Amino acid sequence: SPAVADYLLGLADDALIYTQRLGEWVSRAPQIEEDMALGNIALDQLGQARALLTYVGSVDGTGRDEDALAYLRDEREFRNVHLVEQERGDFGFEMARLLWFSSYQYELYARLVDSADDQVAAIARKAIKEVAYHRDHATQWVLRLGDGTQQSHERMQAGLDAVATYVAELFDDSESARAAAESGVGVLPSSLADGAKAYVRSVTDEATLDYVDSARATARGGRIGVHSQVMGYLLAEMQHIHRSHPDATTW
Amino acid sequence: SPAVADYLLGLADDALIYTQRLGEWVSRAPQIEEDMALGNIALDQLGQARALLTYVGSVDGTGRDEDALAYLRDEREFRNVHLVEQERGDFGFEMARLLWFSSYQYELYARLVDSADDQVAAIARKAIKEVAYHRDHATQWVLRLGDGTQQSHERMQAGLDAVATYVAELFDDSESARAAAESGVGVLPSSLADGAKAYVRSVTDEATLDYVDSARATARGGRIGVHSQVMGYLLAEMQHIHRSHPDATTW
Amino acid sequence: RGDGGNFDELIEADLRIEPRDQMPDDYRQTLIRQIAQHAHSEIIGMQPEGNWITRAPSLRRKAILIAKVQDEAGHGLYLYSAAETLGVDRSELLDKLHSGRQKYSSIFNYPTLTWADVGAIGWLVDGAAIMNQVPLCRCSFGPYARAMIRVCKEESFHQRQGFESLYTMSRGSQRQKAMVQDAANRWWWPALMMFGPPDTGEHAGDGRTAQSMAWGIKRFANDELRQKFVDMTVPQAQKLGIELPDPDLKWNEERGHWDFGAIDWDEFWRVLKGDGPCNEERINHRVQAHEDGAWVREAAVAYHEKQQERQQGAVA
Amino acid sequence: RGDGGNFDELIEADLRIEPRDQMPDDYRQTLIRQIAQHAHSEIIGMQPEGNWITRAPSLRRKAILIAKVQDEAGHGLYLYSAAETLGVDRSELLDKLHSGRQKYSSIFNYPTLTWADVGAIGWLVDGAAIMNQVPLCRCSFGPYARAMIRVCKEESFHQRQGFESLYTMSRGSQRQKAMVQDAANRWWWPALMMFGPPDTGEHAGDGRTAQSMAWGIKRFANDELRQKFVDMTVPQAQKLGIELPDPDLKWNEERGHWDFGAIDWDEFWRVLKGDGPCNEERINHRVQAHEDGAWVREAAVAYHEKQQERQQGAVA
Repeated sequence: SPAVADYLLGLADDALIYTQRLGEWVSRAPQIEEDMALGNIALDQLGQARALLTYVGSVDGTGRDEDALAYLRDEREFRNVHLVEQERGDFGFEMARLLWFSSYQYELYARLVDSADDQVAAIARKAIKEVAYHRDHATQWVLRLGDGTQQSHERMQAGLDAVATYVAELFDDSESARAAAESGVGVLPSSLADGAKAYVRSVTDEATLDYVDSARATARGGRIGVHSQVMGYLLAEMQHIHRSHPDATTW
Repeated sequence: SPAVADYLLGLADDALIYTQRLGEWVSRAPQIEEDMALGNIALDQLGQARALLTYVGSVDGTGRDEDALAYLRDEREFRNVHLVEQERGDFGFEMARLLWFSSYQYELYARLVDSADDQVAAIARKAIKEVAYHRDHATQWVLRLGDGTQQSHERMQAGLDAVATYVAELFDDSESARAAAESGVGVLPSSLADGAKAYVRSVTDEATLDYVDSARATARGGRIGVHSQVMGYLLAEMQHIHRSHPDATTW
Repeated sequence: RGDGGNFDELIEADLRIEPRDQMPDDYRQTLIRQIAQHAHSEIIGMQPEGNWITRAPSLRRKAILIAKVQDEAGHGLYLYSAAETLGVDRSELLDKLHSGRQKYSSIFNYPTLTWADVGAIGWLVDGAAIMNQVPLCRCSFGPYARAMIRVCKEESFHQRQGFESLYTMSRGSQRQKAMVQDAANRWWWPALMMFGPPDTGEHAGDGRTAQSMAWGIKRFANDELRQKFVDMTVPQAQKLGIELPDPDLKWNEERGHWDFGAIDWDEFWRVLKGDGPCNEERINHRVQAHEDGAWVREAAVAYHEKQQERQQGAVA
Repeated sequence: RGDGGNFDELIEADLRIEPRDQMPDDYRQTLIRQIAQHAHSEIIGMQPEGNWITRAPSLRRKAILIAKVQDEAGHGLYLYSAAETLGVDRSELLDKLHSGRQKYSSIFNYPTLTWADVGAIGWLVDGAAIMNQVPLCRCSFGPYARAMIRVCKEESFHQRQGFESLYTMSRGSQRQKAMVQDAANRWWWPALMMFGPPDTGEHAGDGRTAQSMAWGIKRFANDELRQKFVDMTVPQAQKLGIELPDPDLKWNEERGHWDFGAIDWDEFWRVLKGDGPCNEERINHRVQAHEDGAWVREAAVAYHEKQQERQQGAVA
């Protein structure tokens, strides 16, 4: 159904857009090992995005391939949450984002392995292993930064605080999500909140950091294509070369 | 001739690309008067760019209009100098860039009013008045910042130092420029150097700043489409919406 | 102060209060708050449209847009100057904006998601602003009234430009048309909220309206202006060939007005209290610019003082 | 040190020197410099290609590119580790890179102007690098030789991917083909310079070559490797249907090699000395990343120490 395709597009776009932000870290990380690790996470996310996009294109009736979906949609047609589109901040911000996002994705894929849709279940089986690593990676860094130096403690806390605005949207039940859950293909995002929040809290507790999952302003609208200001610039960068060659059939 | 068109395209692209960087200042200037002033300078530069692009499209035999030239060329086809494409820095950097660029443009248009090409002469007659104002505006700020506080003195000097890398390219005689000068349409950039440098030096002297017009590395290649890394991102942003609507015939 | 005319007599005669006139402190404070909020709105209002300067899809539209945003900066300046005649200064007002003690119009807490939003802001937001502001040209406080005359003239130019931009797109490609419709869908209700809460009923505001009316600051009730705006705008939407996102919108022959549906006042209050899509972004952007520029402003002051000392030295 | 084999005997027998073996200080210093420069080149080399990660024109190419740049980081790590066996540490070497006391390959001071440059780097730059590096797999210093075996395997994979990317474009649209030609025009000469100055004549280098050869660090002369590279690459260019930017390029039946034109060694020395198109950009980018990350590295150390104290506390 269109709603289910829209739901899956949300998962795909989360991964695709996060790949963009992670890709910006490559050659800019605090140490070379981390250039590799963030590159690796970006690759995993890109792999998930490609699998999901390809599947969406086959079920939404448009027959679009992964590149048509990634490069030829406009901002209003993207379905990702605001968290993943936010500009690259410092490493503390990135680890806060990764901790929340991977904790969310971990709960998500842990449930989607039982999806009524075999393709979705297969994608989830592969993704769950990757995401477990992402979550572990974020956890290790949040512990080190939270319980490292005074400065790192403060910056890690600032990262968690900055990310808090975007947490609620991860667990918001869009209309499409409800339809997808009803059909057994997807799961209700709200049902993932307890698990993800408990995990994040366990990490922030051990890291001597304050747990925070809400803020004065709450991001909303990503799942219906209402994005924050930075999204247009991200897409301009991502799509420019592809769109500049409308006559190119292959790369 | 193609060389003359290429020369004029260089002038047009300088103005167009600088408009992009100036446009980024709007709502980000140190005071509201300056939001207005930088917006005003951006508008003047855009006006020059449009007049020149339109003329280039009519003489280069392609019949492209200003938008085709601005939005549908690739990075390698842009002919602007590196100075104007550099990322927005602090206000000191911007005033250093504006001082050099307007001093160059002032000498340029002062000569082009006598161009053998009536259209070019007409564009220059309008532009020279605008550019005189830009140069004066930069001058006032360089004086205030150079002879203001200790901090502003240092930051203004840092701006002049940072810009020095890009100065030589302004006065470099490209093949196209030589052809344009020979035909009487254009002028040799190298012949503008003495005037522009003397002006800048008079300002830095009064502002108690060190005059500097060269650096360890010298920017080169803009006039043959070899740009610095930031240029691709600038164009992605500038062209994205236009390129996203290949079927739109008017805006 | 106090060497001017008598406040009550001037108000009674519908004459202008000028800065030299004595005036009740409440009147002064009400005006400062209102003019400052208005000025802040112009300044913050540069952001949603400024967001598109570098991406405008044609050079002609880029030029129009830069000029428009520049005008907004100009409006901010007139209005801060008008406020300064009441004995405050701009930096004080900006501090209050930055720290959240003074507000700006909530409309600017909505994002500009597509290029058509630039046109929609001109058409709907400037349209609503003019509707609010034209009566202010007759405001009892002279400097404000005079500033508004100039502002309204430029705003109405912007409004026509916005409409013209949408009109051009509405005759363009399918995707351009869809952009126009989408922009109207998103800006219509926030534009209606620009007239403020209803004058009566459970969502009504703080009741300052009556006093402002008595003082000749406000001339029409919120709901009255809102209705005028709807009546003006519906035919324009028809001309654009779009549908406004309100199933209850229909012509009421009896009233001689367009009926329209219920406004989501919960959203209004939520955004006003800080939880809108862009509240933090707007203030952070503004504060960042202000802080980044502090050294420049300080240098300008220091330079000015040095120059004065030098002149005095030369004279002495 | 010194409890291992005899250096001259090992070299004589073309056996590997291992870190525990005694070795002349010059040998050690030469290796440290060479391995460090090689490691730095991998790290700086992430930038010109990394520049295209966010803009890759297809998702498949984006994935290939991220993986490739990641491999470069990995190569940097193996090489720093190899250098560390000689008694220096990575942070010391990075400091020397950042302050300009150690170099990286000048090839990375050229900009990547179009997407085709990513392919051209794979084809030409990695191609030249492999030509230089394959002999290093037999280098007399064991850790370096072993690192190079792994590096070369991956580089040759990258080289094929680069060629394949260009080959795909060369069969694509006119503009794609033109991009390939343009990239080849710009990367051909800098790639030839990667083999270093000529072994003889006015442009010859500092004469360290003979010593490096005697020590089994270097196996072939620069000009010899350069010729091998040209001979290998010309047929590949033909397969791509492009023309290499050298009018003097022609097959010499007698020599059994391709003749090629004069290299602009002035440009080579200019770029090497800092006045290349991107020298400052590359170092600034690298230093920025390093400085931005200082607090993170410090935190990791502090955390590690705390953990150790806690463990000791628990044991005690």
